[in-house]
Amino acid sequence: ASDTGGETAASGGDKPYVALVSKGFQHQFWQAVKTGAEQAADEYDVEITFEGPDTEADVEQQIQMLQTALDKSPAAIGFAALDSQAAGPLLQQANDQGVPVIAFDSGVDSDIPLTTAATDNLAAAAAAAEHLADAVGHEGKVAMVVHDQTSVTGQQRRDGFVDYMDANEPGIEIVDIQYGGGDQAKSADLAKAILSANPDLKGIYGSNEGSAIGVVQAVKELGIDPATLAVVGFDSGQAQMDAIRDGLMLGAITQNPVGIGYETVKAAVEAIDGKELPETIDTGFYWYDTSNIDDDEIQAVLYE
Amino acid sequence: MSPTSLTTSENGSAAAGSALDAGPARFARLRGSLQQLLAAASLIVIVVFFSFASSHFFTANNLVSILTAATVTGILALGTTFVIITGGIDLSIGTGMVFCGVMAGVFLTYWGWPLWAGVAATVLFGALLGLINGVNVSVLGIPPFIATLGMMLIAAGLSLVISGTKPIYFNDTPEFQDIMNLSIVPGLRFPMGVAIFVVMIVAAALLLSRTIVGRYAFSIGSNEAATALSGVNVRRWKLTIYTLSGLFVGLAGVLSASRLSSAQPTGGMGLELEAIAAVVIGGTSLQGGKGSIVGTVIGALIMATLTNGLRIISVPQEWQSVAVGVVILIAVYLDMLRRRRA
Amino acid sequence: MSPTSLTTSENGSAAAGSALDAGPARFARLRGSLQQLLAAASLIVIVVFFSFASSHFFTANNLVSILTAATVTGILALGTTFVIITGGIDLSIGTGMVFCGVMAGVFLTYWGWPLWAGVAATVLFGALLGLINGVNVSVLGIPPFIATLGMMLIAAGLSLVISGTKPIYFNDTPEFQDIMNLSIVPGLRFPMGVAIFVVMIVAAALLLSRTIVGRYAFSIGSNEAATALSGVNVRRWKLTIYTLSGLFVGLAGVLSASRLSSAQPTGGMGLELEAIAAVVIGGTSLQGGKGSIVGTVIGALIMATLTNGLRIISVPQEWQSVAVGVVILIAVYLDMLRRRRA
Amino acid sequence: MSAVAATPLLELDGVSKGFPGVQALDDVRLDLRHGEVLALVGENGAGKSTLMKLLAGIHTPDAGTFRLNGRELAIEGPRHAQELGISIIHQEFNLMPDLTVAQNIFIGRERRSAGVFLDDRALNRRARDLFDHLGLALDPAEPVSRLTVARQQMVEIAKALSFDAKVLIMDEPTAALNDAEVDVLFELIDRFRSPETGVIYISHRMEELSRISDRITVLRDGRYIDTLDTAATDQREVISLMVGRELGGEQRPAPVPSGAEPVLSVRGLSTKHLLRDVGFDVHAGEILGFAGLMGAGRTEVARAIVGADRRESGVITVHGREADIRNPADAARLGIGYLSEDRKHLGVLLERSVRENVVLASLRDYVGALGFVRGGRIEATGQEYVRKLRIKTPSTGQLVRNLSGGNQQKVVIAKWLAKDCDVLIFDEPTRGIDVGAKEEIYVLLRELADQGKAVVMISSELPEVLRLANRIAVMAEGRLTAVLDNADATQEIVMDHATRFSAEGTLL
Ligand SMILES: Nc1ncnc2c1ncn2[C@@H]1O[C@H](COP(=O)(O)OP(=O)(O)OP(=O)(O)O)[C@@H](O)[C@H]1O
Ligand SMILES: Nc1ncnc2c1ncn2[C@@H]1O[C@H](COP(=O)(O)OP(=O)(O)OP(=O)(O)O)[C@@H](O)[C@H]1O
Ligand SMILES: [Mg+2]
Ligand SMILES: [Mg+2]
Repeated sequence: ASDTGGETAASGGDKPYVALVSKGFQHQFWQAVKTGAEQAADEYDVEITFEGPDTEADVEQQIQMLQTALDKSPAAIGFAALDSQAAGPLLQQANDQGVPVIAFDSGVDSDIPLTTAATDNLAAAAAAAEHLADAVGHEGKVAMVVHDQTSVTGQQRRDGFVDYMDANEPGIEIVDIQYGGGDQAKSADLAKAILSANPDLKGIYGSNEGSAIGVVQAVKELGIDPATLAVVGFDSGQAQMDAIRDGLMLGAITQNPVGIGYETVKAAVEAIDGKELPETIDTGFYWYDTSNIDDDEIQAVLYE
Repeated sequence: MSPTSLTTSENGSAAAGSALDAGPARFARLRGSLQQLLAAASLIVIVVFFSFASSHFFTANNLVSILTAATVTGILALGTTFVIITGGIDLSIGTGMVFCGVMAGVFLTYWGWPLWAGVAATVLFGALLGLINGVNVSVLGIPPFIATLGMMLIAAGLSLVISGTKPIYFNDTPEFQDIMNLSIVPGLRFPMGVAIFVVMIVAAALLLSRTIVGRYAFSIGSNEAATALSGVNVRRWKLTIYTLSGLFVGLAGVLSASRLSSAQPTGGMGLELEAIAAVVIGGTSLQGGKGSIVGTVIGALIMATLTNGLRIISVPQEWQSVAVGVVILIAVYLDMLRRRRA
Repeated sequence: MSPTSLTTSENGSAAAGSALDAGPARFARLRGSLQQLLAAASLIVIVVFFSFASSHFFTANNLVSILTAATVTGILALGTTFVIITGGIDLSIGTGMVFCGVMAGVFLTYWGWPLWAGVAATVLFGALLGLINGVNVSVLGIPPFIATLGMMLIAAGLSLVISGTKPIYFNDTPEFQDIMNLSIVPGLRFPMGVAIFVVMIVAAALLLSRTIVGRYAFSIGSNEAATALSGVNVRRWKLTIYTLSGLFVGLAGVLSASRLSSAQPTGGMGLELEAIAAVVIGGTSLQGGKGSIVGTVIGALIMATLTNGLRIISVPQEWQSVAVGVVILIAVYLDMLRRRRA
Repeated sequence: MSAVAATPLLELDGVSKGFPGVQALDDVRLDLRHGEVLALVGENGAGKSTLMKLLAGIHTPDAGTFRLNGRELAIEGPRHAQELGISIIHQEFNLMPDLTVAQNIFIGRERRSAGVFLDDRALNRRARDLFDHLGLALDPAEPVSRLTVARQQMVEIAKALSFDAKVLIMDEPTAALNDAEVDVLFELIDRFRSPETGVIYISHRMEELSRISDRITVLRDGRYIDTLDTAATDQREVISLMVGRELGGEQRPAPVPSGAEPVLSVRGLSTKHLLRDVGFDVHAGEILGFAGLMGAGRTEVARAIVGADRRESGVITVHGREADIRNPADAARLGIGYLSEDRKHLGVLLERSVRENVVLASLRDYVGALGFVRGGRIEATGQEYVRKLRIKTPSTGQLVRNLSGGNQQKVVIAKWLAKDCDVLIFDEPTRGIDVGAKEEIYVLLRELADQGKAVVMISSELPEVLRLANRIAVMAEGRLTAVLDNADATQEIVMDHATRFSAEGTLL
């Protein structure tokens, strides 16, 4: 009872149907990816759905979503794997059904996806480290509030930062790495503990929106003079942009989530049409601070 | 196996009045079956609804997908049904399952044990976690909520510690993933895991309604002090029941790791609520003393079907949880009305 | 306000034997205070331990940080103490709080209401959620676990729907963030939110021990049928108590949104377990009929202090949850021993 | 008639047991001879149940020796007591409501077919054999939660007799039974009695003692007072030993001159399961007694009136105005209070204090300015009733769980005395209450009536109804068969009306 040859549309219409299964749904970042995907869907006249698990720890839920997506016989699938190997059997099933798979956000460790639209997180985190090192004068203690210790992005944004410091900044000591699950209140509470335990801390890095805003919140609540503590963030959101404008935050790395979503759907359409695709599509990242936050190029990749 | 034989005979309304002669007895049994059917009414309505809403829903493949999705939570729910019938609760089943998955990785990949030994050890490891819960609850007298909450946190932490916060892959025992995924019906993707789930349902139903463990679970949940006064070693049976729940946790750990071909050291939190919800939707009382395995299975299927169906008909994700919430309320409310009238 | 007056005077063991003359009465009161102190023993041990382990722990700033971290969960726990004393449970407090935060954003930012009106409406909105829970539980008779689980899912979904899955910022009412954050003690960053928490503790303690709502909460939890036959309108009082819990949820929603200067439409799941854990660690029984506000506050402080202290001494994160789990088990076990001996 | 052997069957000596604030037993002795029924009497809280709980292995004594057939032993727990041949019917039921009758009786003694599985059919068969043997009409497959209090008592009795016991202890087995059922029980006891066995029988019904017991042991305030030969003793002597003083004689009330409008009037009351067209009036100043066999529907009438159960039809009029009563709260608002026969499940809050239980129904009267409850006045009321009803408790803060059965019953009565009701419906109000206190409660009920309240009293003790009620309503099979003036009523006449419909009672 397997219906191979997935050129069928989902809900009666004649548009091709592309199912996107992402790593998350609720967070702003994923909503921005979704926006980009919808833009491309309009432009290329395809129908899409966009789903992701409640937390980035929930591999099983994501597998479930991928399974359901496959049961709907899509024309193509966009997939941001929480764990490539866990998704192996289903990717194989997609392959058997002839459904092209486009990876996005982070690579899928498999040769089934035709291409990957993603940010180079290691390089992005290294850029954050470089700016932080410059700001603290290349010496002193810094700490990190990371959103997740098990996901690939969490690890890459941690390791990219740590590796850069190890390799290039002998004067800088990373005194603590804590994980707040990307939850603002939790990240704020743990940043406060770090700051209490290390009164001479000179810099702190938050690895995603929730972590970064949590750090800013901690600085506010403890009344620390922003001039003595450099905060570097990741991603965007209004709170982070305000913090940069108010001088509470030095600056942040932003990816191009809208671009990721857009490129994924675009690649899916090209795959459906049988076009040749490049091995990776680098969607890029940017450093932004007070000097360039209002530039058109930056504004285009930020979300509120 | 007829539907009634899966329910517990403790279900008063179905069995009452049937004692004296054969005629009413047969009638009562018939009424009992009807009751069970009605208990499943919400599930049937949901299935019918989605079948009309999307042509992708009522297909063999998708129905198997629903069963597959229900397997892990369902097995957790089976074990925890026993605990809840005693009047207890087990919050550690979610992260405990994750912990068991990690231990499967340790046994099979780190230590290179043969497949059967690793699987058996994992299931026993689950039982060990259950035993510790049992000791905390019945020997030390810690309230079940706290005892198992503590275990929930400890299991979550140790999973990360032992795995080094990285997934463990079963590279040395690729057959491991067959436990859940192997297709056992030619031509249909009917995975072995679902078959295991079915076997466990039957086993749990027999245990609950036909063995002493089940009898004492009801008795303890009904009136613990009186049970003890009747000379039943309540402490020992509670230990047994938490350990039994742990066995199911261990098995769920094997199946979920097998499904993902990897031991994921994170997650599992929230799964306990899902499993307990399945149990309670199925009519088992958190006060203890009342419950059935069929109920739990229906509860687990309602949850899995709802989730699947809403995705199949592409309800926007933010509306999905609203819909699940509303349907659960309605289903349980209708079930209550049915019971009250019965 | 003396510590005893925060507890319920019905607390048999504390008050026993004090009835007849002044001498023993004073002695009993002394014993009562001592009891309370012992209840806090685990908390004190934890504080002393961390004070020795790190010089950064016992500082005014860090203690305020602990209180700040305890505020939102603590307020949720206060409200839910009433519900748990009736023998119920409220799983919707976490996502309900998030929903209330979003509604604060709707009132203040989308609809441009003045600050006071928006805040009042948010708190009332929380009460409305509680009222709906109350109707489901006491009028429709849905078991509390299911009724509030349904609300948990509905609130989580509607927060996303209403906010369009985007945070809402309080750009028109920048004073909104003062509700939680404004420093009210010169020289020390003692935020207003913590002061509000303290006020709510006192209010909840008075409500529980000195008003008819509290009395009936205990009676209902102790024996609902007997209470109803005594002519108490159990249905109405359960409605009241769920609504009351909702008020606390609304207030927590205001404070958490105020703290973050934004309404975050996500999260909240898991918070209910944290709050319920605080209540149960504080000695309130999930069976109903027993509990105290001091206990809940101690429970919330134990949780917040542990989390903070473990971070201060830089315990690796994966070990933190193990440590929290173990300490909770020990603390509750010791508390049980103390009670049994008393 | 009692076969006196050289060594007693059971011998207790120097037994003491204390609880926080209470010395429940102080140097108590007792001996049970082979083949005899030894009655154990004493006021509420005298320590009877505590002594029996020591024998059943539920509590451990602080001091004292136990000898069974001359051999000294220590009882380690309930199971051990059973193995020693000591079987007990507890004063407070110890049944599992969610299990069936048969499952309750054989809990812990299940047999397994093929080694693993339970065989409920065989279990039911065993239970039916037992019931046939004992002459009880119980359905083995019925869940205990659906049994009335009296039938639950039957289950307890059957369970105790199902053990191969040497010593059978019965702690107020007749408290929930009416006369016909008591006869059955006594027959069972007679059949149990043999040269190898003995029975300890606890009761507050003095008239039973001469019928069933050989000797009577009296306890007072936890101390041993005396042991008397039943044949050589009269009731008054026993009572004065128990109470430590003489009680006033009995009188029977005259009908209250009615003519005034009834306070409560019930017409055409029917329920789905049982009641058919029940109607009666109660006037101010009157006590209306309700008599009938087990299951006649007296409790159901009361529950239907106060809205605890659904009515199929019926009009209830209070003070001449038709009342819409949907739940007990409505009834309470109209001034109707109902004291349930099921003390443990529907009466007391076991885990709350005495004073809290006493003011539960009237709590609104204790709300002061600002909405705060006035703890001082609650304490005062608590103390008032502890004094008035002589509730034995170290303080009003004591948890009700820790009171003796009779004292718990007094707390429930106090709850309704503390609330100012126009109509009071008391269902088995003196269940488990000692003779002295009973007399005091009768006086209180009479006082209430004299204050102009209308009192309905349901009782399975016919003498009590005759002693107290101005008029007596008799029920059978859900119907009201007679309303008699006290002067016209005798035991025989009442029983005649009570068995109007049934060919044979419900029991035999
Ligand atoms: N667990 C307990 N804790 C504290 N006090 C207790 C406990 N059990 C019994 N008591 C007290 O011991 C005394 C004797 O109680 P017991 O139940 O033996 O009386 P009883 O003679 O059976 O009375 P009744 O006729 O009312 O049943 C009472 O004052 C009672 O309050
Ligand atoms: N909801 C019900 N379903 C089935 N049977 C019921 C129900 N309610 C009452 N009965 C039966 O109706 C009869 C009424 O009992 P009720 O308690 O009113 O009698 P009573 O005269 O007070 O006698 P007693 O209290 O001595 O048993 C009982 O046999 C009971 O089992
Ligand atoms: Mg007694
Ligand atoms: Mg009755």
